[in-house]
Amino acid sequence: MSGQDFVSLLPLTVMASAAVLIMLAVSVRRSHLFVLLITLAGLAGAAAMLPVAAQAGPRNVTSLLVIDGYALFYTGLILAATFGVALFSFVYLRRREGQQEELYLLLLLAALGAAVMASSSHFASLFLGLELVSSSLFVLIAYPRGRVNIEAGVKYLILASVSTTFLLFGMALVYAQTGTMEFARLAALSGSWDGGGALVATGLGLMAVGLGFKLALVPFHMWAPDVYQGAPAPVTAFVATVSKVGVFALALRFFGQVGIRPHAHLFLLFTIVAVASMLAGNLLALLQDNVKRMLAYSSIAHLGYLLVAFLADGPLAVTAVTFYLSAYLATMLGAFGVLAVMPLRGGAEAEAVHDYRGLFWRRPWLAAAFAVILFSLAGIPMTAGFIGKFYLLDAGTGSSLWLLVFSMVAGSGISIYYYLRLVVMMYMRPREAGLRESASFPLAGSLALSAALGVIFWLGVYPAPFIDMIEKTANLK
Amino acid sequence: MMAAVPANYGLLLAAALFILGLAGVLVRRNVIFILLSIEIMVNASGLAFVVGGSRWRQPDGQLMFIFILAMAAVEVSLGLALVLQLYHHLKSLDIDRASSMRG
Amino acid sequence: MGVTFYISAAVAVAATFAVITRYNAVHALLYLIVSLLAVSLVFFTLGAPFVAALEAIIYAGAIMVLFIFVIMILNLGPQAARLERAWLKPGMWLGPSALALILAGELAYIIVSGGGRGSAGEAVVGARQVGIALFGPYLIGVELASMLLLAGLVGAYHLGRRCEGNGGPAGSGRSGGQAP
Amino acid sequence: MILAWLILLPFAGGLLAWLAASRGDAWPRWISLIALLAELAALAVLWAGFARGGSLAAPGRWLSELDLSWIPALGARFHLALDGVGLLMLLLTTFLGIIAVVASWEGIGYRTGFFHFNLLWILAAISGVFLAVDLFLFYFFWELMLMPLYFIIGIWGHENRVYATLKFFIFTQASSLVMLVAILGLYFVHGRASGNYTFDYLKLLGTPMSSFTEMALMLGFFIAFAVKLPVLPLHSWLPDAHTEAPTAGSVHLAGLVLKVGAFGMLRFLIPLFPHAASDFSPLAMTLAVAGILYGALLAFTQTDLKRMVAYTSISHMGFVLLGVFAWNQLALEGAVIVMIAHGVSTGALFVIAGDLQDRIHSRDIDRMGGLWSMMPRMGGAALLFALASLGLPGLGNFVGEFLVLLGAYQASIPLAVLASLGFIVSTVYALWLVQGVFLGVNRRKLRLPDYNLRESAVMAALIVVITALGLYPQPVLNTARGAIKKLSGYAAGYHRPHKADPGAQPGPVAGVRRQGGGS
Repeated sequence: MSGQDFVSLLPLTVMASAAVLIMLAVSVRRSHLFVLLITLAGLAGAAAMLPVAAQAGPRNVTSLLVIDGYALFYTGLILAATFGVALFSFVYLRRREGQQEELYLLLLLAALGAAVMASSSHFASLFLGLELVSSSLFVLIAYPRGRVNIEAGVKYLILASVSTTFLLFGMALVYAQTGTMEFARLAALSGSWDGGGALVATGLGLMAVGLGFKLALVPFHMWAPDVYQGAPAPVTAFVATVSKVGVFALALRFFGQVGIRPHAHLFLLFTIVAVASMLAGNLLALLQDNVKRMLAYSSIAHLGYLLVAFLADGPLAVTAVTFYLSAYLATMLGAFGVLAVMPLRGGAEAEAVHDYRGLFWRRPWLAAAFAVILFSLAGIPMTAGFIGKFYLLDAGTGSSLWLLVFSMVAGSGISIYYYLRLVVMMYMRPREAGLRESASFPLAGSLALSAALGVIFWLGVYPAPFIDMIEKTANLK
Repeated sequence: MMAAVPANYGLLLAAALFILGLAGVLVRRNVIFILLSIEIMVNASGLAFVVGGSRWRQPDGQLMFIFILAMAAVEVSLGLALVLQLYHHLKSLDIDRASSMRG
Repeated sequence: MGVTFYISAAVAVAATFAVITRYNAVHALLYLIVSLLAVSLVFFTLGAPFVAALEAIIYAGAIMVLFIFVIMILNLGPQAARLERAWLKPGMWLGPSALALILAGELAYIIVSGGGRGSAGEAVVGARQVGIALFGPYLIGVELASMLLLAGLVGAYHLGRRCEGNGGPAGSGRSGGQAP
Repeated sequence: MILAWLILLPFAGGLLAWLAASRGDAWPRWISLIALLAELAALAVLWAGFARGGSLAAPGRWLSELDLSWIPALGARFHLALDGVGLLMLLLTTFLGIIAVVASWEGIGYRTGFFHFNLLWILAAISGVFLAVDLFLFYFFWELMLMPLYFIIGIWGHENRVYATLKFFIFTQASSLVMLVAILGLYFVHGRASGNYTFDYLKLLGTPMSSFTEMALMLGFFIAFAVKLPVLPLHSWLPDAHTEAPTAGSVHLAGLVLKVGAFGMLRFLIPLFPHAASDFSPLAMTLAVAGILYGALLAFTQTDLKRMVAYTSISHMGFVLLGVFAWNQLALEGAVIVMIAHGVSTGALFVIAGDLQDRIHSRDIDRMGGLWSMMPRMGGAALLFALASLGLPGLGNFVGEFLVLLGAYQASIPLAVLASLGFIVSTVYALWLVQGVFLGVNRRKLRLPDYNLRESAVMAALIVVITALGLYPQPVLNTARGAIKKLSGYAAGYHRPHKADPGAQPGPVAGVRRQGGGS
């Protein structure tokens, strides 16, 4: 490794150092605020290192990592989202007892894992990044250690571990057949899997299943609603955004290099998964009375939408996916941020739909923010979701994937119903005294929420500079 | 004690162990047994990597096994810690009873 | 000497089968250790002595000890085995094992028919080569593994702390109001 | 740049109104009123300028245009352009906006800031729809229009508002998503053929494509426009939404939102897909006539005042659809006049219905009766607009509907005859309305105040416009003429000779064919 390699790795190094620093700080004295500040400084520092790393140019750092514009862009997204999650966690934990500092350490490690996934060019780094995220999440999901949290943690542990073994076994089959674990060399061999094509394809299929589990695509989605409901709201935000963005960035790079189109049955598999996710996700979301479960199913559907562009050909696809993921990230983060700063209901999170009844009259700004977020999820203009959805449909029609395009249209038609139901709930006249108001609106929460709203509006009204940035930095060529 | 066997046979063994582990995960309700079955699957995947490395005479397969080992250690320690907590709350290890959420 | 491979493979499969069918957790665990040792032998025959040693020491040794530890804490004695027997009615095996058999058949077919024609275990890749690779091209992997272990450490510490009071710490209020 | 200000003014006014609400309920009202009066003044100045400069009559050129870069990666530009029809629609929009603000001066008891915010944002989005000539921008405004309207009906609406809003929103959303796919389809068809990927309307005109593609894309647009218009099988959201909306919402819905569908057909559907539209015209015109008769008949059977007016809307908008698909100079001019006249007259009827509801807290015609003696001013206004609605010569609706019938007669005689039956049915329901509400016996011994100064002023403004339109429509026709000529020019292929296909096509097509290149 040369000096330049170390420069390229700076963002990752800073994140890891911040985690270690927290451990040292905690061993001296426990202070919630101080640990939060270290976390935020670490994330901001890592973000500040992104341009430095970019100047070192796209390069392979050993065969495990490739630090190019794409990786750095996604690392930036991950850092920004983790920043928001950390702020929401502060608001959330301050109102609860127990030891809070470990959460930030694990958040940093999980974000590091997601960033490694976005930069990985080798099975080993893929696997280690993924495990870093999953292992941190086992604990984060069960963090307050209440009964529901623990149940969700155990469920996630079992299903995530099983899916990891699928991924591992698939990778092993591919490796045994091709003799390499580097994406680029696999792609180069793509044409010449003599006789063993079936084995490689099986391996790729198993890998797809493993990644599909992590993305909670139908039919590998059964963990999502329970985990979304059981995890504390800021962690749910992390599960819904950072971990999925990391996995999707990886999947886009890997399958983009190896190519899906040549493998007809893989393409078919992905198409079925996408259609099923869009339709089942939206239909099941209709039935939910719990906001977190509803958002879980809705995020399943959104990942299905993403597959539309994922399966589309051409340079448009990567831009479309990246744009949509950024929009989705800001929106979902905002949604769970609202849940995290909502007034408590008897010590528990306000997660039932009827908890939101009349919110508009009691907390107009919070309700307006949530309404904007729901509109963005539904894809109404002036929000990021609108441009994002347009982009995906653009990519889909451009590749004439009509089945996917019309499933997406049908799915988002259905989705409007349940998003709007929540908006309707919010501006109904309150029936009861309502939830206990917290004394003041927490500063950290409103900062993060306003930032998310700012991004939603910015990407919805004048996305040109952002698209420009994506096209300049995050292209895979 | 070298034995040049067809690489396929090694993979077959790995596949057999993997499937046995999968069956265990599907059938068992006790969380401890589920974790054991997952360990079987993890180990089978590691075996497949070693077979691959052996076929190509590379150290890479063994390296992956070492990483898998680290991951297994982490997973088992966290898993067992969660199991203890679950037992504390439920007084049972039945995974089906861990269902206070509507599915 | 291919015989060693076949014998260990047979032992591994048989022991693993025993693991998933036992009712007593300690018995199952012992069978799993046998299975792991058999796999360790397979590694050895495949020319991977270093990981063979790791398998025996870390997997069969250290990790399994964790299981024993927890089984002892939870005191999963004979009555737990009876409960297990009651849960595992023969009918429960039907669906999963049919699925597993189908999958196994498919995998076997693909591996046998489509798999590469190379052979394994023709050369020894020893500890020296593994070490050079580990701290050469895979250095970042080692660092990441250390981060992974850190996550495990901190996480296990957090989860493993004794629960203050009765019914757990912060979350105790939730579990009551939560369940619908 | 003036075009962007026409959109920005209500946008900014809405935001300001919301923010100012904390200072008192009067602030948002005055802010909205001033913003809209300023907008109207700007439009009037523009109109006078164009009229004096003579640019209204010249076809083939926009009156004013603005073209800014927006999202280059998508090929979307912030491209606005104004023609005569658009100018008329903007005038109507702003006028009805002012009416809505003044009419709901006292009716909105809570959250006035947010109410006016929504009110002005609807107007801004609708102005955007009338101005956009980039399909992406058009779609942007098209979708944007729904959200504030949804809030207006949902928050300040009547008893059954949740059901009505959901129905309204899902109908319009689902249909506009179909249009979105059609827009994207057109974008790619054009991009593949020319190598230039753009959403620009002018560049997309005359895109070569197979007749199947053209028909599919045209139907995608048609469904979205037809839901808004509404065309017969897609109309069922309208009575519910109208009935549950507060007065301002009903005025916006009837006066503006319905126009957007018709305007979309005029500006986009037929010029972009002339051949497919021509092939489709017999069916569209049949649907139009069915709508005219169906709406009128159902209006007659309603007992809910607002619901009744809503059904008359369906009937009137049938004339617009008929005029658009007949696509000749007379019919198009008629359609434009009907759009304006219907906006004014139906808007007025909804204001009256709202005023009645404020007074007696009911919309049930059976519970009214004999109100004339107490409220001669309201009764007089209601009579006038009922007469306008039935098509009395001398009032705006008559001019428009008559022109449409003349135009449609050139295209298809049987349909024109059937459509004129609508006149008869509408006479029945209009008189029934006046009879039921204002004449007869005041059985419930209601004692109600007549119109006060503010309400009288609203009615007076509406009456002046509808009468002027009926007696001297020439300025309006002049304004629209250049634009209509230009539109006819774009759709050069509309009246192409059909391939011989005997038997498959019913009578009306023969009419279309015979009419030839008449425009």
